[in-house]
Amino acid sequence: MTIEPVNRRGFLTRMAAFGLTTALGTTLVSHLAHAEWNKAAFDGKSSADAYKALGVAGAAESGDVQILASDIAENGAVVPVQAVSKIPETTQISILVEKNPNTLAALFEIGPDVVPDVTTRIKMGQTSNVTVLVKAGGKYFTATKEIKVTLGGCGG
Amino acid sequence: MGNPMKIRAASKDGVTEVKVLMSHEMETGLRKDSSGNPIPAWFIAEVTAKLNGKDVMTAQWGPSVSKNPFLSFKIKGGKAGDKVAITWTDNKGDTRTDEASVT
Amino acid sequence: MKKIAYISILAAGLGLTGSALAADHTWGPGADDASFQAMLKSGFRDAGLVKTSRLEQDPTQAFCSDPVYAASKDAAKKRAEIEAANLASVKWPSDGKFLGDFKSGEKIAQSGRGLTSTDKAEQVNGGNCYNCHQLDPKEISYGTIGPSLTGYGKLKGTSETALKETWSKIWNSKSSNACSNMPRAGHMGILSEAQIKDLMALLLDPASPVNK
Amino acid sequence: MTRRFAVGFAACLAVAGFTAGSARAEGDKTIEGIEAYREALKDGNPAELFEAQGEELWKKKAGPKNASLETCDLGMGPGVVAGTYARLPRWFKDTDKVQDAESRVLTCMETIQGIDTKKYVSAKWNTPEKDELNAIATYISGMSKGEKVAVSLDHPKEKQMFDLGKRMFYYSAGPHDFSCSTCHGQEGVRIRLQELPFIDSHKGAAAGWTSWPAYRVSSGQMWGMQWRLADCFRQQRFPEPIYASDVTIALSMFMASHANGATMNTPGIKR
Repeated sequence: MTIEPVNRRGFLTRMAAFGLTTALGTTLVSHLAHAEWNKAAFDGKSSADAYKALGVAGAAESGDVQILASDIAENGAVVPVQAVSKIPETTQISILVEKNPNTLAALFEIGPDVVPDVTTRIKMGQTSNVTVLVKAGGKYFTATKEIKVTLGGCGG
Repeated sequence: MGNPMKIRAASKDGVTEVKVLMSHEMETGLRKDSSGNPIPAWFIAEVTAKLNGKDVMTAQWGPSVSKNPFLSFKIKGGKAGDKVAITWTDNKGDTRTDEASVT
Repeated sequence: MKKIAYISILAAGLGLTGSALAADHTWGPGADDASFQAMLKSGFRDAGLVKTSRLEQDPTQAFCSDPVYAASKDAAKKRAEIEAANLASVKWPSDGKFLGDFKSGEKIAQSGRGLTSTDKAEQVNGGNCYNCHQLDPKEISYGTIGPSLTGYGKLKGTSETALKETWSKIWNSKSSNACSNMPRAGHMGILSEAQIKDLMALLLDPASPVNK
Repeated sequence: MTRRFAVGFAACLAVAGFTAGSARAEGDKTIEGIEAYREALKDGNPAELFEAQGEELWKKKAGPKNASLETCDLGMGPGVVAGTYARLPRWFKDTDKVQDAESRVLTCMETIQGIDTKKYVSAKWNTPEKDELNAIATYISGMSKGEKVAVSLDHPKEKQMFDLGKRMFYYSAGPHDFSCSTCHGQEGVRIRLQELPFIDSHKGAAAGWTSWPAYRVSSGQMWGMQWRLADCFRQQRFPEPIYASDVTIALSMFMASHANGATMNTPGIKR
């Protein structure tokens, strides 16, 4: 991966602020859709593995990254998670579950026409820290929250 | 081909909120069937969202996205009548596209 | 119509509550026993290890299936008889030791498995305890059909009376309360003697998390 | 008894370095967390996917007679789907039976489509046959969303079903002595963290009846009331209730008529 697309995206995001998105968006965002599924990242057994495969050199915790989820999940099969970035030039949002067999759950490439605020539902094998990893302006930022997974029903 | 998705796209205050339900098993590959044989992984790996034919967001998913996935995101702009199209492709190469009009 | 109203008022006067009262002819004299039996017979099928013979009731189950009568003043004597019969069925530990291993007891308390139509024969039965009781205070997922048992051992101690009372409650809950919601773990063969000892330890061992 | 246990509970936590007050706060936090979780789930109920499948099945020509189910009489006349689920179970003249939505669909499959429904009845849960029936029930129930439950007990067979259902509700048997009422016989209790509606009351019956069919997030499956009841019996350690048998209709009648006046919120979403 070269640095070039990042810079172009950053440029694009800044342009969007001036309302130029429509003019430039179509050609510039096209590489979004064709990023190859990152097998190494999804195979990663830890955050370190996933970060390495994603090319994350170091990620700083940031109050501008939010992970909105209930503290407790009644069932680990479906855990709603909303990931929000308030950081300008956000281009990517990932959701990682530390104690899952494969840490990376989902990765979103955020085009300039999209608000960096996505919600999905993930599986959690057990109580774990869940991290939202945001790429913005070529740098990485995180927010982490523990979500408790309880045993529901009759335990059978 | 899979079963149809349910897509809702509603525009409010200059932002179009899109909510998508997809019909998919999202099998992890870690489970075993009743005779103890592993059930192969089968999951949506890629998702693309388009507004009026233009890519606005793509996603890569692993098998730990829940069965019958739900996805919600917000598009800047968008007005009634605009077309939101969602395409998913799973790890077996199966793919499906559905479209909805912004309300 | 008038008669029903009268019965309702009378029942309310006796302090019975709940809509079980509206049970005109659901149970007892005038009840449509034939239709009910026919419905049971045609309504179920064998599934897995579970045969339709499980629908046959023992005297305790039959008595408790009419909640209006079972809770009535008239049935006080019958309740006492049922409790006595259940108490008489309690088997005490064969080696005289009441307490096993609380760690194993915690696992048994957590498990709600066993004896359903989807369970296999080799499935070790669980005690279902957390479904209805709080035990180890660190477990936040506990039910409330039964009382909290957190701190039970601190409260009860390990006198012979306490040991026997607790053992008989687990072995046969109906020995002290004819229509208790709690299963009769030993009497019905749900849990083994060794498993019950482990649950006893979970409740009474001072080192158990229940008593920490 | 209860008070003594409560004392034990507080003492225990004091030893562990908590106060009774913080223990209560801890418990409230758990319940709050669970409520937030359930709220988050409501925003996108995968049951909608099954409603769509059910509608397609309803309108698709099938069976030896190559007919769709669209002329099926669910109690409000042939072809009417909207509002019917809120009025079922009810007695039907043509079959002289009290039927719920699911058993009525079987009747229509037989009479309109010429399908032998035996394999649908005997099929296990989570098979294509049962998935079809669940999807159709989900569709029918969705067409009553927002309707008030209005189940009649006027016909003698309807009243009889209610009485039989009530008796079944309290019927204790099996190795665990369980009846429906063991778990659903009182107000305000739960199994693990799952609150249990008290079914022999309007409030509890309404909570149950108006939220099924429901999508189960634990399994990712769509369950109609028939499946819901069958799984209750499984956990009761009972044998398996036969699909659409009178046992299931009787319990549904007991629950649905108790729920009269409540608003249908189907299809639901559950743990």
